[in-house]
Amino acid sequence: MSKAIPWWFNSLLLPLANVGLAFVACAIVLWLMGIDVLFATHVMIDGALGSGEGVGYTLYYATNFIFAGLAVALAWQAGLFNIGAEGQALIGGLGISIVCLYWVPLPMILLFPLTILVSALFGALWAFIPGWLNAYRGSHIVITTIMFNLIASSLIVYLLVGPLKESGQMAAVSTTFPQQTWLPSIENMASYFGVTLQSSPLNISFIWALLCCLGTYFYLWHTRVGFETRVVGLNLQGAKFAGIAQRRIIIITMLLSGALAGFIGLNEVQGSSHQLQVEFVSGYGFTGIAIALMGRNHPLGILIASLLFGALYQGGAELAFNIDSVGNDVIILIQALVVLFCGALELMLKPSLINLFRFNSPKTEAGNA
Amino acid sequence: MLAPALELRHIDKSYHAVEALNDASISIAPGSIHGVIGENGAGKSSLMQIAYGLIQPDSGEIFVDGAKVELLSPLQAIEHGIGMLHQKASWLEQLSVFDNIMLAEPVTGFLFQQKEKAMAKLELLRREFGFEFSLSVKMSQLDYSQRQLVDVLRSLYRGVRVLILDEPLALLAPSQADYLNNLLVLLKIQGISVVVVSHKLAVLHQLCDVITVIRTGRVIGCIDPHSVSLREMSKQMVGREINLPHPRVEPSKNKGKVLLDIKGLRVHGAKTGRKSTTKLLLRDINLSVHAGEMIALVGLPESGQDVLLDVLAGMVRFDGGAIDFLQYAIRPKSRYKINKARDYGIAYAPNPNFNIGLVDQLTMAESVYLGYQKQDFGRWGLLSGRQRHQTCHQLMMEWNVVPALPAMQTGLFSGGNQQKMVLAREFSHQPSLLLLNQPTHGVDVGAIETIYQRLFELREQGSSILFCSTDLDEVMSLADRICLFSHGELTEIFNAEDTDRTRLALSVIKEAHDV
Amino acid sequence: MNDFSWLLLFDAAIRLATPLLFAALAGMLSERAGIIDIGLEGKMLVGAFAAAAWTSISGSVWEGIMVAMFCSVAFSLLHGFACITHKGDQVVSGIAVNMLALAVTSLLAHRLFSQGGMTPVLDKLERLPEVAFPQWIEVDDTWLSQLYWQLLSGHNILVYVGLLLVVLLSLFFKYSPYGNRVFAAGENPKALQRAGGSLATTRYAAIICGGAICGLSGAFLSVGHGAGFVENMTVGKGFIALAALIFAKWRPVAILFSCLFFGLLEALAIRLQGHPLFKGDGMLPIQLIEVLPYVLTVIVLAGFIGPSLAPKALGNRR
Amino acid sequence: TVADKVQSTRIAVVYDRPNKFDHSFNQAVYENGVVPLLAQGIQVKEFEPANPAQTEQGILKLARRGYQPIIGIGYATAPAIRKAALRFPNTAFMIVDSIIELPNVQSITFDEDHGAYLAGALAALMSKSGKIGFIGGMDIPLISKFSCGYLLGAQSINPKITYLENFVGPTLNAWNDPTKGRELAIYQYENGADVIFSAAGGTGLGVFQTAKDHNKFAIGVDSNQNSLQPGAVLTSMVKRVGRVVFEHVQAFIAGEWQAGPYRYGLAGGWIDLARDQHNQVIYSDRLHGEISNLKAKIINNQLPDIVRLRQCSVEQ
Ligand SMILES: Nc1ncnc2c1ncn2[C@@H]1O[C@H](COP(=O)(O)OP(=O)(O)OP(=O)(O)O)[C@@H](O)[C@H]1O
Ligand SMILES: Nc1ncnc2c1ncn2[C@@H]1O[C@H](COP(=O)(O)OP(=O)(O)OP(=O)(O)O)[C@@H](O)[C@H]1O
Ligand SMILES: [Mg+2]
Ligand SMILES: [Mg+2]
Repeated sequence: MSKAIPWWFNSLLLPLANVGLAFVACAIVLWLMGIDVLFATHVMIDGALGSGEGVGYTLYYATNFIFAGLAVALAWQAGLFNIGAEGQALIGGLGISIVCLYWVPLPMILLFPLTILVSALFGALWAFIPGWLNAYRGSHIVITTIMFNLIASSLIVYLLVGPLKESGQMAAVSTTFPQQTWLPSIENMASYFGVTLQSSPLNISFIWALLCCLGTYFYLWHTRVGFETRVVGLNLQGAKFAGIAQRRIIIITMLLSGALAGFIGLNEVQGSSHQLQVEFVSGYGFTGIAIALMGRNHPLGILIASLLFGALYQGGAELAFNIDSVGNDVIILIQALVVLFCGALELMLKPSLINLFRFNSPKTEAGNA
Repeated sequence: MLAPALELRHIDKSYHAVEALNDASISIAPGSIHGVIGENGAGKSSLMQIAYGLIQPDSGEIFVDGAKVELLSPLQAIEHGIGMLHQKASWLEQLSVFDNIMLAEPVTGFLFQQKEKAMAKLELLRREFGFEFSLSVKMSQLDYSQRQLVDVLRSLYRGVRVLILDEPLALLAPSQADYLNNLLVLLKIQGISVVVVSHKLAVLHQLCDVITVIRTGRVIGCIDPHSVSLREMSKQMVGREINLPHPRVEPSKNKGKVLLDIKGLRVHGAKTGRKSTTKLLLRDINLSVHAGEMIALVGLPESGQDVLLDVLAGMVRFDGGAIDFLQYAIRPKSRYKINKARDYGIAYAPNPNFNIGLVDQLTMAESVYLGYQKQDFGRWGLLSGRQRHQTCHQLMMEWNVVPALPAMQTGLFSGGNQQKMVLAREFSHQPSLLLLNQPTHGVDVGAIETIYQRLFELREQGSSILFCSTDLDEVMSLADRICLFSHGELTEIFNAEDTDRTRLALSVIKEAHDV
Repeated sequence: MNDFSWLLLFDAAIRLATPLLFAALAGMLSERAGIIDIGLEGKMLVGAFAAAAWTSISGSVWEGIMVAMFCSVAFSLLHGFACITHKGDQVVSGIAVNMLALAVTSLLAHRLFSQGGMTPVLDKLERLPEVAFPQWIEVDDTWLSQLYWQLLSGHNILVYVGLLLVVLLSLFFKYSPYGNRVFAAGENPKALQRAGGSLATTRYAAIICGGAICGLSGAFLSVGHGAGFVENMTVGKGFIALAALIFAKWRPVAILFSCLFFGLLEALAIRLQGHPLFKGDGMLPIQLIEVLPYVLTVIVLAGFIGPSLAPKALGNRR
Repeated sequence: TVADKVQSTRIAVVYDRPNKFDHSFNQAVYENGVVPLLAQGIQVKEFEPANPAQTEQGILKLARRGYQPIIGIGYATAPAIRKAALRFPNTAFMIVDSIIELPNVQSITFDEDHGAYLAGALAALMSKSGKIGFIGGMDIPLISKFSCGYLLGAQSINPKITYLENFVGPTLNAWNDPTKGRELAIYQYENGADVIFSAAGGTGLGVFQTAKDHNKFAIGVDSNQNSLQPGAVLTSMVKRVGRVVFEHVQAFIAGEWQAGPYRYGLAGGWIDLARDQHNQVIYSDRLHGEISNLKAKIINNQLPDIVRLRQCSVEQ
């Protein structure tokens, strides 16, 4: 007789098999383009994980993905499809820039909490309006958040060619922040303890991202509001029966989601570029959607997906850097294949793997629509 | 001998943790009425869904008219002349009856031509079987039992030869019983075999030619109802003696003070479209309920009894009158919502058909907090996972919910077990007033016995209970007083001792035709 | 602003609305059947590339159109394969489609034409023709004539195809049994299956048609209104189309109007940029006009549209 | 020897977004800078970053690997170049279109406004309606510099000229949106403009196409875009970035490399209006003569409104 499916099947074997499949697909694509697959693989893996710098960049990218993924996932848990992480992050970054440009004389130990707070507030503000409109006017969150992305972008351009402009610059960027407002990089923090690390933009906001993962998990699965959030997302009828104030939950959730998105600014603006640029979010908000869903809207899953994507970004950058025939389109192609095989087609291998291991499986249920 | 119209042999089916069917076989003789009984979670629905191609068995064989077939989808089952009426069925409310019936009909020839032909054929069938709805009316305008009949009509249109009725509860309601009887006879005349899955053992005992008993996924035998008594039948099913009909719960001896006082209660219907004339859902209801009293609300479907429960539970707003409960004065303007109701000590178990008392995708351990999250999550709104798990497990043991796995998704429990969990939750908060809508829908006879016992205990502690039920046996076994509803009015209040089942049934039906 | 003309404004609105219209109609077919279509953007891009590439290779724009529809359908099928056959997450699959489309089009554009991600510029004969109406009304200065010649006549052929599609699709959902089936697949798949219908077949059929229509949307950009493909030339139009679709509550005729609304806002914003109020120092910043369409959309949505009810089973994996 | 020097020179070019084949700025660097250098036998490492973080990472890595000089094309690379230059004070850097005041950085800027001035004058000379248009990508300082010069140039010919100005949008997509470019152009042509200057990268394709369809004129930017719609592209205001890069690398090889600001303008033809077989007919000898006169005036500081023109770049 066949055996029941063990726990590691769904949570280890299947994801690994999917990653494997994605890499096979990537290898085929690279091979078709006449690129030395073995060398490319080596460059990618070594680039992402082989050096302190590589790891630093991987984690640095992962930080953005964690914030964006958590923001999307939290809203998703309440049944809200927040496409607006992009705009919320921009506005969060704006808040940080204002603090850093006009509020310098604070020690880092106070400044960091302040910028956390301000980026959260600004991001939350940008999510609040769509949230409120959804709760009280029934406006669809997808439309409003798309629109608010575009509005945020315009607002930032306006400020950067106007009030926040650095003189003598041809680009729309703000003045560079004073050095004492820069977030401590992991490199500097380590050297404080006598450890030398290779340089990378990885900074303390990565630790904050990990804390946010933990906090989100705790919030969703161990607090009352989190419980209510999930019920609202799952079943409105059930929420009504449970006496949950649905509008309140929608607004709270959007505020928190916006705050999480706003934290991207910590890593990008205060941690890395030290100035406000128009496009510093460059798609993290959208990739966050894929991250959130690939991570099954669970903080742990999001963490793993973020690390995978961070590695992919960094490895991809190395690939494009080192192999001339690999351009950015190839890198996007590789990312797309990973999203496809690890996300969209995550269940494709399941039946055959179950057969392979002779596990007892429920046959496909044609009827359970 | 004729080959059986439908035969399932040696069916195995297991879900990840649960073995739903184990070597189950059933054989439906042509032109017979075949009953299927079993406890909640025994696997009846699973077996029927396999016969309809909705789910695939892990192993086993299916024969139609003696020929082996494979049923990979309902379409294939339909092509083999199998039809099914699902208990928790749902329809496309926005479409007409006709469109619902023709939903998956293959298109042949020109649209209008086909439509005309189909209309004619359906009209003929409708007359023949005496269905009283129009084909062009919207599905949302029909009541639940009529909607079920739409499914029957579709099966007839498609030339059904084996019709499976999985707990056609609404059809089995006393007011509809004659109707079902006639329907079955008509079907039988046409040579159509019928399979009825139900917990209404008495009805099955009366109607069926043969009854199959399933216990924990195994078929343990076939009963000839003509030679086996109802009591014996229930014993076979549950494995222990059950008195059927359930004996009357002792009436309360000492009526307490008035707990709930309803005066001149009025509820307008929701405004439909632009028409400003709104139907009154409830008009001028006056009722006082004493502590320790159990009151039944009966009437034809949609006569207002459910609305009263919803109003008391804070799910529906009322527009006039007054409700006084304990020391609380509830008025149309007071923002009375369901959390208020729970704070006051009112608990509510909604109609299991509507599937709102639980959230399918939560684990059972979480569903158990639905509605009580304010009370149960501590001061900071925190609650540990382990604590939740334990509470839930304890309730599962107390109420004999199978499988007793708190971490299993709520939606995966069988319908009856879900209902038990809802009741377990509401009971566990020791309400002063308990509101129940169809409390034993889909619950097996063994469990009903337990539920009645619990209700009795709760009442003894001085709580009052208000319940709606279409099962008059249940009403007779439980109620101290019976309120008869008709077209939104409370027309009569009986004392249970002063009436009997037949008189009650007559009144219910009479009211309907009076107006 | 002295030369402001309502006719020209609406003319522009129609041009700007057409790609949105095709994409939104495509999205409607898919979402009515219960499949979330975030991938509109990507399929548009594929359509745009395929149309321009094939046209510039073969010289026949009609072939180009067919190829655009074909390629866009291929991406639809990928989406379907992931989320119908393998019950994957529809949003993730849509994102994968978008990324894949972006990468593949730019990769192929670079390799095939070596013009830095562009296809060669197409000349007038290699583009879809504009349709001039018959001479029923004389060309003169009366408003009727202006209306006829300016607003109604002389648009790209795809504009009329789009209008035709709106009519066809609303008839389809009103009267055809297939329309009911698609509706059921998005509203209550369980009921559809229990009635003997095949959810997978219905959904595949819907997204295939959607894919073809979405291909036209892209083709309009590259060989209809435009004259060639440029990397990522859809620049988010797929998402605006999605917004228009939701705005219209998934109904064909309403989609026509919501797309015209978006087109009109954009056309208006273009014209307002020249307004004296927004010129020179100390005047209102240009960014204020740029956000105008978006702000107005939100206001209209919140003020007049009311809650939008999505197909109930939208996004259900099973 | 020089040959050895050439052999041992490894330079790096970091492109701006969108990519090096943008028919515009980046492509000019590639075609007229990188390709000749490669032909010379010099090793050129090209890098096309996909986001700001990558730019920084890549430039640092290039510096670490000993590439010299490292040339950042476009203002977007400036922050990263600055960082790298601070960290690698012994490596030579070059930045185009931005100014970085560090001892190891050459900052190369152009008098785009002067070129735009000529373009404006030409547009005004061509225009029969007395209306000309300008389509800019994003409303950023660099583009304002273009529009400022363009308007002044036009006014120098026809003081009453009507000027239509539109911007594509607030995101990076603005450089890549031919559909919107086309729509903006249609608007301007319908409103009577007959020459449009497009300073919006890839968006310009839509403008040129519309010019062709409407039998009007458009002016290209950065690269020579005359061939994109021959007969409709009146001229292109070319910025010989590629040549500048080439020359500076030659200087580096010769050991004459000097940090500091470098400014290129009309003198020497670093900024110019392109004239070739595609536009010889429309950009006639007569017009060419007038424009050459004007050019000479600017170079010799004889322009009446030179003060105002200077402000175009100061103001920003
Ligand atoms: N998809 C599923 N996944 C896991 N377990 C399931 C699933 N479907 C059914 N079960 C389990 O299989 C068992 C049989 O269920 P089934 O619905 O057939 O019972 P039933 O006899 O119809 O019960 P009831 O009288 O309550 O309707 C139950 O224990 C149920 O929890
Ligand atoms: N989508 C699903 N996934 C897993 N299990 C399901 C699903 N739908 C139903 N089930 C399980 O399959 C069984 C049959 O469900 P169905 O909705 O057909 O109810 P039913 O059998 O008609 O009603 P009842 O269970 O009350 O008799 C139930 O036990 C339910 O728990
Ligand atoms: Mg059942
Ligand atoms: Mg069941």
